[in-house]
Amino acid sequence: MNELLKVNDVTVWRGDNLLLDDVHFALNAGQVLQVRGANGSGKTTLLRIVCGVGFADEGSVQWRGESIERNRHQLNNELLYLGHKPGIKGALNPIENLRIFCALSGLEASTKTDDLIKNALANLSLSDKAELPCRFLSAGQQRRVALARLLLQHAYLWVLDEPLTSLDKAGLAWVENQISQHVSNGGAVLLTTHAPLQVKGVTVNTLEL
Amino acid sequence: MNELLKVNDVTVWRGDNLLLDDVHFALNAGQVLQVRGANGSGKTTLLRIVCGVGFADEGSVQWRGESIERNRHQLNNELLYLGHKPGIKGALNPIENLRIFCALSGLEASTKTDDLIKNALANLSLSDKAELPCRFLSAGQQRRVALARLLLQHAYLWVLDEPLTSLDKAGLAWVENQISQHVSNGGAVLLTTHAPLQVKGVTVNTLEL
Amino acid sequence: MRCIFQREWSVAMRNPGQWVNPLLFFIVVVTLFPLGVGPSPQTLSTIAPGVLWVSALLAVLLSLGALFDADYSDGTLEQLALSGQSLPVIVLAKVLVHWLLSGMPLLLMSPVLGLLLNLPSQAIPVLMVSLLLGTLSLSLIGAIGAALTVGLNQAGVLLSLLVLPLSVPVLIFGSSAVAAAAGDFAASGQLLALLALLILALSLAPLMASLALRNGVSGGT
Amino acid sequence: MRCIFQREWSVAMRNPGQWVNPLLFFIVVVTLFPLGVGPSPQTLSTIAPGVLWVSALLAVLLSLGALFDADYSDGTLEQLALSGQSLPVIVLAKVLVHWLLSGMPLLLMSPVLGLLLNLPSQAIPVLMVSLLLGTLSLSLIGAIGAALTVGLNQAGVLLSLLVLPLSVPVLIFGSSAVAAAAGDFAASGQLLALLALLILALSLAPLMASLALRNGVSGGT
Amino acid sequence: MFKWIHRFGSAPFVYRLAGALSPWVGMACLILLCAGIYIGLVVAPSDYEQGESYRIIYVHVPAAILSMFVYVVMAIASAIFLIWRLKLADVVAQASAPIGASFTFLALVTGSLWGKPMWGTWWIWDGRLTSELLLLFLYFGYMALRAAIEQPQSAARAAAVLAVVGVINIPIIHYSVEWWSTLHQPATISKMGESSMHPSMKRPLFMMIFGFQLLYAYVLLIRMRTGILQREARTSWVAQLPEVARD
Ligand code: HEM
Ligand SMILES: Nc1ncnc2c1ncn2[C@@H]1O[C@H](COP(=O)(O)OP(=O)(O)OP(=O)(O)O)[C@@H](O)[C@H]1O
Ligand SMILES: Nc1ncnc2c1ncn2[C@@H]1O[C@H](COP(=O)(O)OP(=O)(O)OP(=O)(O)O)[C@@H](O)[C@H]1O
Ligand SMILES: [Mg+2]
Ligand SMILES: [Mg+2]
Repeated sequence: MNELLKVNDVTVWRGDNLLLDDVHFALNAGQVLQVRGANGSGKTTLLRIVCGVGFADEGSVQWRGESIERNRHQLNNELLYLGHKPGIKGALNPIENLRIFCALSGLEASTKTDDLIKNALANLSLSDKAELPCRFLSAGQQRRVALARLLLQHAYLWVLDEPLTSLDKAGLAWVENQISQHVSNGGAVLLTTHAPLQVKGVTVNTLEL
Repeated sequence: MNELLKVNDVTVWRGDNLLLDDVHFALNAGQVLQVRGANGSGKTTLLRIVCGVGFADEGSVQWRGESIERNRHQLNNELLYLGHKPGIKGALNPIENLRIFCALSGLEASTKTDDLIKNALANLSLSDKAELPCRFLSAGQQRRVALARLLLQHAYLWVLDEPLTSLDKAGLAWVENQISQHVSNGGAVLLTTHAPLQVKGVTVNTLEL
Repeated sequence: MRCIFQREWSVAMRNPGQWVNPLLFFIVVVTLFPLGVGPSPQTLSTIAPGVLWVSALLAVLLSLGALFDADYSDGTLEQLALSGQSLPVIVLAKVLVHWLLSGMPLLLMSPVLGLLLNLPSQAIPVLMVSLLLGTLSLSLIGAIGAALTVGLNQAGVLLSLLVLPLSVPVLIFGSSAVAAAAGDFAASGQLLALLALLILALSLAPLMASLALRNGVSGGT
Repeated sequence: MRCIFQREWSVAMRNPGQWVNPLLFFIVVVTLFPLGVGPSPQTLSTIAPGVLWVSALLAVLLSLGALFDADYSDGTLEQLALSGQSLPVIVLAKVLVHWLLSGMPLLLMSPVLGLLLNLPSQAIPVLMVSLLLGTLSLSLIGAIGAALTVGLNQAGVLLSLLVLPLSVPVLIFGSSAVAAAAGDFAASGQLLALLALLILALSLAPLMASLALRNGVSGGT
Repeated sequence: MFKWIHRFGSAPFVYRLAGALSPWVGMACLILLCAGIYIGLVVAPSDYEQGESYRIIYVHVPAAILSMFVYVVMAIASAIFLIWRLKLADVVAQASAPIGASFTFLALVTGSLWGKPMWGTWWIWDGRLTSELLLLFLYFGYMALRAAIEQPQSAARAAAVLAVVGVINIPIIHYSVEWWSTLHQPATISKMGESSMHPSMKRPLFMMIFGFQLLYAYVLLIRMRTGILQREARTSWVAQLPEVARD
């Protein structure tokens, strides 16, 4: 069986409200799951719990059949999380920022890695900004630098929280294309977005909150 | 003549690149102008210059026929600017945040103002979060709090930089509706957005960067 | 003005850390000194005016770093600069709230710390008056520094560099007023000088700070 | 490890303020003291060890406030916590870089400042050795505090509060080593104690700090 | 009047003017300094109290005077820049800061070198010394602030505000510090306020002071030229300059 991620009866209270009520789903290799819901319905909360950077009041999350608390190291190695905050250093340029992500995911610093990074940036039409500190980039350009990780880190599970924020049309198409390739290579994607999403050749499952 | 805003030959250099090259346009009462362009094409830069919180290398901006440098006070009183950063204090709740904006735009603190604020929040389906510190709100809810200003401040010119970020469908429709009302009341709107925008009963002019 | 003041007050009350911390910092630094210098009561009472004043200065100035930073990073500062209200008035309101929450508690705590450092008791009233006048001036001076460094990373320490030379006169008059009182001399000259500095700061600082803020907002992206 | 170290190094080099500023802060505070205490060379040389050590402590600890803050607010910390790398190692690399850029320049500057405060020249080598051992320990201790307060506003001053009590032993051994040397006594006992504290801090701090960080990240929204 | 300011403030004009003036100023400076040093170190008699060590005065005093002079120039230029938005005034202020800081540093170093034989210590917390040290901090603060802000226009205005605030403070620092140290320790170093000096010692001193002033003018002119080029790099007149077109 190819079941990668399993979320069992996750329940979260916020104040006096039941935000997430017995949420459960499974995500297998080759699947895309879009979590949908109005503003404030708990999408971000759920995604953070899945990644292990948020607390649930009840319920559990399993990765490859094991609870993520005991299996954190393996999950971390196979996960790519892109949240509301992109994790990009304003003082560093795109290449330096991506070098860090490469290093964190175990890629040696080398000219080969640098070439990969440059290709990824070219792919996102950021070649001419590759040496500019990221704080000078526009909102959409910063988001693109963060998205370049999709090309560099080899993770099975992508958890993307509104990855399309501030992207223009070309950026949107790029993300859809990446998702479709990732899934056809056997990866899994868990995402939220308020924009209409069209991933070629894949049915996007949805989970309504 | 109803010409409110006039932008003359604004030129901005960034590094060695000519980011904005002789941009010029006029905006009259009752018009919507959408600035369009790919990521990094200079939309935010232009909008900030129009509001007087950015430097242009050359060119000038006029409000009601006078340069905004000499006419800053009047422009400030008639302008509502909503940028990438929403200007919402995480430590205060939505009511307190909006009270500040009301005060800044010259509305007396009173129970009448408070009623206006509560109505605005109800209009944005935030009634039950009215007393919750904003840092607990979701991304879209925070954006909604900022957008409530559209109902409270009486400004002729709205300058909105990607106001639809993180909003769900209902939020999007709300913004479109507000814009259409504002324009039919004789206001003017200058905005950017990468999402498709449909404003009822108004032709949206566009400026390509 | 009243409304801006209320706004600042309510934001500050949500952050009790803002007023507890400078006070605790003051207490901790004053207690560190005897530990660093050694406990001889003789030495302590000689250096007491200086130590109290230097610690008060550091406590006020360091807590000032955050005066505009939060407003800058969440976009409030842009909105303040674009509002119809006068920016110097807004700055003044912020400074007064800051002082009420950081300078005032120091003032109230200072007699206890003075006694801890063997300061003669006749110097206590002068200590308090000098701190009253001095910390207000320091808050105003600090506001200029905070406005100049708004939105820069590592603003905290750059701020100290900009502001400390400006605050030297306050320190000198303040500590020498206390030292004079401790030695049973009249301190009125120094206190008058502090008052003059305060008036100068009150008239210039809000203007300079608001110039710097307007500029800082435009520099951001 | 090497790679994390390089990353930190390159971030830091982009921000020269990060290493120049603690040094300037140290210099400025040391300058303020004579202004507060009065210029008598006699008094100054008595309190010189204490003043130098207290200022060094403040300079190191205050510049530590930003150790994780930038990483927290731009989301890097989440990514570090989610990476396959060991968090204590990452913390250690960050602390070492911080020390190289803030502790080390202090160390190199300290002889000049010692002379400014009339410290007898035979105490200078001890001053430097004690600062070497001590500022390293302080950086490690400060990292725990910075990790505990990550993501809180006004963390700077709260941090000092958490960290200052922990750093008191370092201050006491450090300043008394210098005082002993200035009085022509042997200072080896105190220096050994500093070494012991350093070893303790090296073995515990990275672990504690990384625990605190993991917790701080999950608390965010 | 306004036209005149405009013409005088136009970048190409000033660039060329500075280029034309700088060799002459440089020559005059070189001659004066050489003569001053020669007369001061060789011709002037040695002091009967201090022996030869007094000769450091020929570097120390001019450097100390210039350190304050340059700050005042910088502050006036900054005020002009803030009020009339004259970009050239900012060029002057920016170009002056490192020069002023160097003079201040030089005054401090020569002063403390002199202090060792005179007072038996490198440093003493005297009023004048302290205010000179604080002046150095003001210069550092100005340069650090300028370096910390990336947007050139924004950096220029922030630094100008600081320079103006700083100059109000200079007399305050000066008098408070003087008053403070004499309160505690009257007349520690009455030698500082030299009243009468033999003309044979005074003449080279004035030559050196004037020479230092010319040195400042010379370095300022050169730095202004680079400053103007950096700011105007994109304009057509710069592109047409022979010295730029070559590479
Ligand atoms: C680090 C140590 C010193 C510093 C920072 C310093 C600073 C200054 C400054 C700022 C001035 C200019 C005063 C003015 O024009 O208003 C000055 C002038 C002078 N200094 Fe020093 N000084 C130092 C040490 C000394 C020493 C050791 C001597 C000799 C005993 C000395 C002798 C003089 C003399 C003769 C003048 C000219 C006074 C005049 O204006 O007539 N200085 N110094
Ligand atoms: N202490 C609290 N008391 C009450 N409600 C809370 C509290 N903390 C958080 N909440 C609510 O929990 C929800 C968190 O939502 P979350 O950020 O997961 O939403 P989301 O689905 O990602 O929304 P968006 O589409 O806007 O990003 C919000 O509705 C928020 O108001
Ligand atoms: N110092 C610099 N050197 C070179 N380019 C710069 C510099 N500073 C800013 N830029 C460029 O200026 C542009 C600023 O764009 P701006 O933020 O106005 O874009 P935008 O149209 O709002 O984009 P988005 O749709 O992503 O929000 C970016 O392309 C950025 O890379
Ligand atoms: Mg969300
Ligand atoms: Mg933009």
